[in-house]
Amino acid sequence: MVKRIPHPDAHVRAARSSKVLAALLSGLMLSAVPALAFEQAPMLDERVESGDLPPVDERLPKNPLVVEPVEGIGKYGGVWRMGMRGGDDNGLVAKTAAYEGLVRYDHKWEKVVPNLAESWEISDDATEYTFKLREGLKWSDGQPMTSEDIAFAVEMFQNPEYPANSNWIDIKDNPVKVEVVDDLTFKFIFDKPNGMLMDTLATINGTQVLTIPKHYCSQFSPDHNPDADKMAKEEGHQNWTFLMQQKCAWGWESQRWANPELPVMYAWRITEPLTGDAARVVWERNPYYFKVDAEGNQLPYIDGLDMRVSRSLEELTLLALNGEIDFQDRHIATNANQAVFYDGQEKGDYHLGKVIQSVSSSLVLQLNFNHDDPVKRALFQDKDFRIGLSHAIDRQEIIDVVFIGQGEPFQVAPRPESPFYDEEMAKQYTEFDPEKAVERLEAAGLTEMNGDGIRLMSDGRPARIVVDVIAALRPEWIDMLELMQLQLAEVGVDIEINNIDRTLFYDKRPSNDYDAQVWAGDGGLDVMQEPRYYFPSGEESVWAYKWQAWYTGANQQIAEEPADWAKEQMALYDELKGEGDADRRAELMREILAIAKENFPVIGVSLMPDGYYIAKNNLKNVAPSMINAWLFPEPAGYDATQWYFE
Amino acid sequence: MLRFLVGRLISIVLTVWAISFVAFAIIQLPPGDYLTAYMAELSAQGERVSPAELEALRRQYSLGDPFLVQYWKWISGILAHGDFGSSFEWKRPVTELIWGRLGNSILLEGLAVLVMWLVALPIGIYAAVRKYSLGDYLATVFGFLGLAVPNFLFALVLMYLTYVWFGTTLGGLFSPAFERAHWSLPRLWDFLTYAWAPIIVLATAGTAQLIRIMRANLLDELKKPYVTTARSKGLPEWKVIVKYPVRVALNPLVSTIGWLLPTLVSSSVIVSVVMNLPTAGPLLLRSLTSQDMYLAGTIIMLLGVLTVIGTLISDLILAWLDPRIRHGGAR
Amino acid sequence: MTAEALTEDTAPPEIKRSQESQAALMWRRFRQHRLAVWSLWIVGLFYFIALFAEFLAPFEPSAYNPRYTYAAPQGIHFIDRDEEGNWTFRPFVYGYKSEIDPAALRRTFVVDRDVKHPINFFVEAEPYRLLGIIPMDVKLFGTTERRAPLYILGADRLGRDLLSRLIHGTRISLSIGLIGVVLSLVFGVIIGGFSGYYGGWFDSVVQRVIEFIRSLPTIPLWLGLAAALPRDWSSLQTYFAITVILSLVGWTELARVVRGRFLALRTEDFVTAARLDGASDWRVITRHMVPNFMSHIIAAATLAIPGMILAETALSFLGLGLQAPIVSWGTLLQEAQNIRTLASAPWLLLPGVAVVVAILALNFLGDGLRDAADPYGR
Amino acid sequence: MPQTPMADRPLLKIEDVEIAFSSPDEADIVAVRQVDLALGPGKTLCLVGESGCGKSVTARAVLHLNDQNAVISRGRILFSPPGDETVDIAALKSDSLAMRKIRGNQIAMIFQEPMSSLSPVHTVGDQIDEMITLHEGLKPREARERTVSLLDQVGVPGPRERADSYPFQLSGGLRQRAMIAMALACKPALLIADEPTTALDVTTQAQILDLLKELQEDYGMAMLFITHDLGVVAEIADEVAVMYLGDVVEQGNVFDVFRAPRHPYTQALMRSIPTIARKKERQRLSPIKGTVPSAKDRPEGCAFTSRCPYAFEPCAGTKPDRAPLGNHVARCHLLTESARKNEVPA
Repeated sequence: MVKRIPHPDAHVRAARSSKVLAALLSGLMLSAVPALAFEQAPMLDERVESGDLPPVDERLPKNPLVVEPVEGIGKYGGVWRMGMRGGDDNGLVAKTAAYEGLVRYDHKWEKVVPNLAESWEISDDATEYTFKLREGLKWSDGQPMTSEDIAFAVEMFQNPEYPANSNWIDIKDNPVKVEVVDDLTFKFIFDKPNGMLMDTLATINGTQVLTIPKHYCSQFSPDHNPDADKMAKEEGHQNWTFLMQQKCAWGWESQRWANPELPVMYAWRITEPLTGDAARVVWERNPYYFKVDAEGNQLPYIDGLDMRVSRSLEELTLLALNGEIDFQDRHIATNANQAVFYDGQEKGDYHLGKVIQSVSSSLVLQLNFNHDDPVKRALFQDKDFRIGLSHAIDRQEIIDVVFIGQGEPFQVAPRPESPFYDEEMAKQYTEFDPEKAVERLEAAGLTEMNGDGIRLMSDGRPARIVVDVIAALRPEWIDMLELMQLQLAEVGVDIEINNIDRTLFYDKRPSNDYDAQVWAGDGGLDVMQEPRYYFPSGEESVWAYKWQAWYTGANQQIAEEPADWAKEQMALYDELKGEGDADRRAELMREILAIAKENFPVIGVSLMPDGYYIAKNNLKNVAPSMINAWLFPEPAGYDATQWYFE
Repeated sequence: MLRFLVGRLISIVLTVWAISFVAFAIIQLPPGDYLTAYMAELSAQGERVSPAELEALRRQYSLGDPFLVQYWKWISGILAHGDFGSSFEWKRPVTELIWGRLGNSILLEGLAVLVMWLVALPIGIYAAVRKYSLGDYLATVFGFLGLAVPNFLFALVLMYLTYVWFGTTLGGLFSPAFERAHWSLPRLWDFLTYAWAPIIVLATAGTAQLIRIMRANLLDELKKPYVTTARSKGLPEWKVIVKYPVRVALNPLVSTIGWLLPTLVSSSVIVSVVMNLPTAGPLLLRSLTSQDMYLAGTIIMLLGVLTVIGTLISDLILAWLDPRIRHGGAR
Repeated sequence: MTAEALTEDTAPPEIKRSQESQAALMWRRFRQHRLAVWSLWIVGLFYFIALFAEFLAPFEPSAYNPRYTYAAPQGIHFIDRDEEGNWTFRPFVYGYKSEIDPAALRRTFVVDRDVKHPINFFVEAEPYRLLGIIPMDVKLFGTTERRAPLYILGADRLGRDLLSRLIHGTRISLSIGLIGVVLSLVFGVIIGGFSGYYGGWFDSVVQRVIEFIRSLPTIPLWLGLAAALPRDWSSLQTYFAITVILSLVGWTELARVVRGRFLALRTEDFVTAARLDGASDWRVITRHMVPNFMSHIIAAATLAIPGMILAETALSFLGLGLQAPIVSWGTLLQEAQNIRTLASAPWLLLPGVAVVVAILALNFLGDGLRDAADPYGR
Repeated sequence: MPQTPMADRPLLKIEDVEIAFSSPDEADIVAVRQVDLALGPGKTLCLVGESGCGKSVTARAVLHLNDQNAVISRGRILFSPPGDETVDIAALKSDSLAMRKIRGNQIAMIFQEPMSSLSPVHTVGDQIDEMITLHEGLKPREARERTVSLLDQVGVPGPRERADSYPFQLSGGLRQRAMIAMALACKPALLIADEPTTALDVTTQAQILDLLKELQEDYGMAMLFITHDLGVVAEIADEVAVMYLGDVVEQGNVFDVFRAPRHPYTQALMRSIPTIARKKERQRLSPIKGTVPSAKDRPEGCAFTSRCPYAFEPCAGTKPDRAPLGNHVARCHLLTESARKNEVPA
């Protein structure tokens, strides 16, 4: 899969190797004078004196990453309290504490900037990437972090026996090869051009290569430790893969968070792990963390994290209202709660901040283009039908009712903040116009009506669409659908809301027994990484599940040859993935979007309104506005390490 | 008495076996398996798992096996070496995960039962002795309110009100300091400062049932001649009632303890979810939704076993209380 | 050679009383339980509402109005001043003044005492079918003005009238209880009856089964079964499936009651007599035994209904069972299950009150019936 | 008012007592009306009549043991224990201290159903001990000693072991003996026996009766004996009172009453005692026609009117006064009439 470039020209800089990079770095690290005297958190002093910790200068790399604080230099101390949901909530940890890759994004989610790697070089054909690590990086247990760790991680991911996988390390058609030059230098080499690697590495997925420290994890691999299998059996596992998973697994973060021994590069390391019966997950500062502030104080400022594990959203909401949560948006910052949190600000001594959603439309109606029922298939693939539906939806009313006036009518298209924003694409067919709707529906052959005022399909059956939705995921969806149900009934289309649970929602795809499914408009900002609605790019392109199978080749037995326009898009996207030059990639993406706009495959409703986070008033250096996307972790992407308590 | 015990034991073994089977079957009912559930969750968060990885995992966990094979693996593991299998989600032996929480459940529900009895008995007695009096009505209404208010609603309202009035958030069973500590007096105290709320919620639900049974039984007994005899001895009225009819009316009540358990467990699942209590409940709920079959299966089975044991205990208490049973007399 | 001996047809008073008809006797006992009598009325009222929901509810449960999301209850006023300023009976509600608070993301409503919307009875309405059969176009009450707000009990997050939803929810929830109990009765009476009548191995097997079912914690049972329902089922199908699931657990209790009565009656002379007359088992059961404890069954059934209703709410809370757009007390409560509601729209908890009242009433009714069922016993 | 020729100071004197049962949804039922009885120390008075005639109610009233809805609406129940001043029990509250001091202590009672009258979940011993500890404040151990000797006295074999057994482990006879032992525990001045032998088989009946008589001698206590069995009456009574539907129709010295019953009802009863005679001489026992009406539709006048062969106009309307007849009295218009025109129905 390929990543987006948020801002073309920004990307050029990122891409144009070390020359530019130097400038860029200097820009970023004004105050990174080598002579800088490093300071550490008071809580470490004792351990240093007692000698069980080396002094701070030895713990930090030669050239530590200097973080420019958002507001000002902070002070040490305090515990950051938040709430998580339990085993299925490993994502929260990833977004909060685990965003430490070779490179990272800047706060605007535009530039790719150095992180563990202090510099890199890209061959012009985009097949060879050379990275230089900071000198003297150390894992949280004090062991040096070197190129070997990267190589080992890749080796593990590519090991067929070990069921961990990555969307860039071990993809079939263009896997990565690692060449270790020396402890600090290594190369990623690809057979085909991989123009988007830097972006991939800057996303949360890029951190994968730093999750399996060789010195600790190699003991569980039979290739490095002949007794690995025996060890696993003693622990009561079938074979080494289980033990490896339990100790080091990627993808199964719940496992990594469950193993406090696993060395990390994060700002905090786990002391109370996330186990099945955990009531809280506790972290404390990593004394070897490699970042400092402008005055050379080792980060993070905050001593530790305390994550309350709670299945009860009500409890978390109350905790937040009661000022017992220092920063949080995930889970609790819902549309419905906003009024409550707004009122509670004084009592809870917190304030609300802005969270920009990366999704475009708050709801995407995906009709199944590959329906087994030929009549419905024909109908759903009929553009007129979709346009008819779109005109029949009174979007403003939905916005007023469900979002209390927040947002605007919007199709599934890049958000206004995105360089790819195209007003025409975003607004086409969004005006509420029953006449036009009826026109289009009749153009689509729905001329007859039955007694209940439902239009009849070509074979005389009433046009009835069962829409699958997971209300548990976003309560608004049910509300919106209930309104759409009434609105569409007006023009003689009968939709039934089928509120189902996640598992089934996904099971229905391969078995292809669904009329339509509903999801949010991912890819509003991460247009290139997440083109699922623009063309059948992957599993999540539910509107053309068989076409995407044909494209990805993941599930050949259900694959089906796509329409020509879709095939054209696919070709363009393949070219895009290989393209090293950012501008060219942007162009290609625009072509893909143009075709999507022309064919109007899925129906959107309204622009997803901004969300909000809540932060205690004494928590400083918190960016006033953040972007929320999976690929660009929030709040970690905003350097939570330099937050501090006043 | 011995025959009685042996018979009971046999039926217990059978019941437990049946429970284990059904427990396992229940988890298999929903479509898909753990991995589909897992994938669904990840993609809901915007993460990805490739079909390839899923296949690998499915092989790793031998989820492909037919139901009976899986069941056999599980049950034989249990019988052979007390191995309840390991949780998919946590990659840990099931037993590691549940003991603590099961303990909390038992403690919590035990206390709830205690409270129930303390509340229900006096009310029940009063309601029976003063049948159809205003007091009877008030007592019963009060008792039944608890039954009538849906648990989750009660719990939530309680949480909210304590937040509004006392500025504290209920939830959990321990303060951070004692979260992982071993049991000790201070920890018990800490526990009680948190547990009172869920106990109230749980207890109110069952009290009405007890009141009803107690009232009915006592009404029966009050008509018996031996009460008149006692009265004719010159005992004060309260003593007549407490020493004789109440004492006899208790017996059938005792036999309800066993049946109380499953209802309690069920309601505690809901309460625990709302108030985030570290009991078996949420773990069970979670494992059921994530189709973590060995974990869920084990919890359901153990809860079943608990119930069966509960019934056995109440039978034993009954035998101890009621000479007619103890001495195998006419029942 | 006793005093009785010489008056062969002497009948002691007790026996004399029992010569009153069973029904009259029950009614007499029942009336003593005042709470039960009251409950009878309340339950009756509830089922009446459930029956004529469409007529009583001013709106469709799905009818929404974007301008009145989370509108507070208007209350209803009966006495009004007419032009001449003298008091007249003319029910009306006040209008709202509402403004949006963009920061807090909410509408705030103030009752606007200058605007009065009169409430008329038997107003014209969209044609509908009462009980799905009788075509009608009149509702009990409503406002004649177009789009005039009428939220006597307030509105929910989509500006839907809570009162109307509550009324329609009553139908679903109460009927779930009823149907569920009827189903349990069928299982319970048949199984319990036979095991009580024949006893022996059949009885002991049934006993084990019941013991076993009751030793299962119900929640996981429900979870499993509910999760196993084919999800593409229509809401109606799910609705019935849920009732079946609930009764799967519910029948055991009834079976126990029935069995108990059968055991008691089996040895009664009149049963033996009937048997000796060569009446078939079926006849003995249906003609001689069942009538004899109908009252008990009714009582037990009544007591089982509340359990069903609560179970439905619990299931809905867990996100299983009934789900929107079906309107039941359970789903209404589920929607109210959050801090936001408690904090700023407490009226949405009214379905909870409905549940409480219904459960109480049904319980007391059941108690009264049971007390009345066997006048000499408990 | 006629004085029974017993000791000048009767132990128990029931004067014109009326007992009514109130029920929530009917008019009160007067179960017992105008009962006058007197019982001297050490004597035995038998209340005889068909079930439902109010004899038990009357007896229980003496200890306030009737249900709460029964009220003594008229009259006095004077109890004069030896060496103690007279109390009007009717005036006492059921649960009052005074009443409780009398119960079991001065007036004890034994019941018809020895099984259900003993608590099934307490040992016989415990139930007797309680009596003793309650009234005489003995220590449990001493109390148990007394209990054992009592059980021994009432002829329970192996009393010490039996004291530890539960009622259901004893035979009917033994249970009744236990009951008696309990009743005697505090040497009561008066023992009320409510059909104590009815539930027992004939041989046991005899034993129990003998035992009671014996004990009465030893303890010198009076006995109020309720039964419907004329044989029993003949065997133990000094005095007899015949009740019919809440009225005492005839009462007095047992010999007089049995020899010359004057009230038609009593006569009917007597006729029902079969006399041993040769077959041809036997006469058929003639039952009383009709059935006992319920207390509800009892005539204002003589309760027996509806079934009386000699009934005439005053019977239904007015209540007959007591007609003194030598050593006993009866309530019958015939007799009061006969007082004037002296011809009495044989």
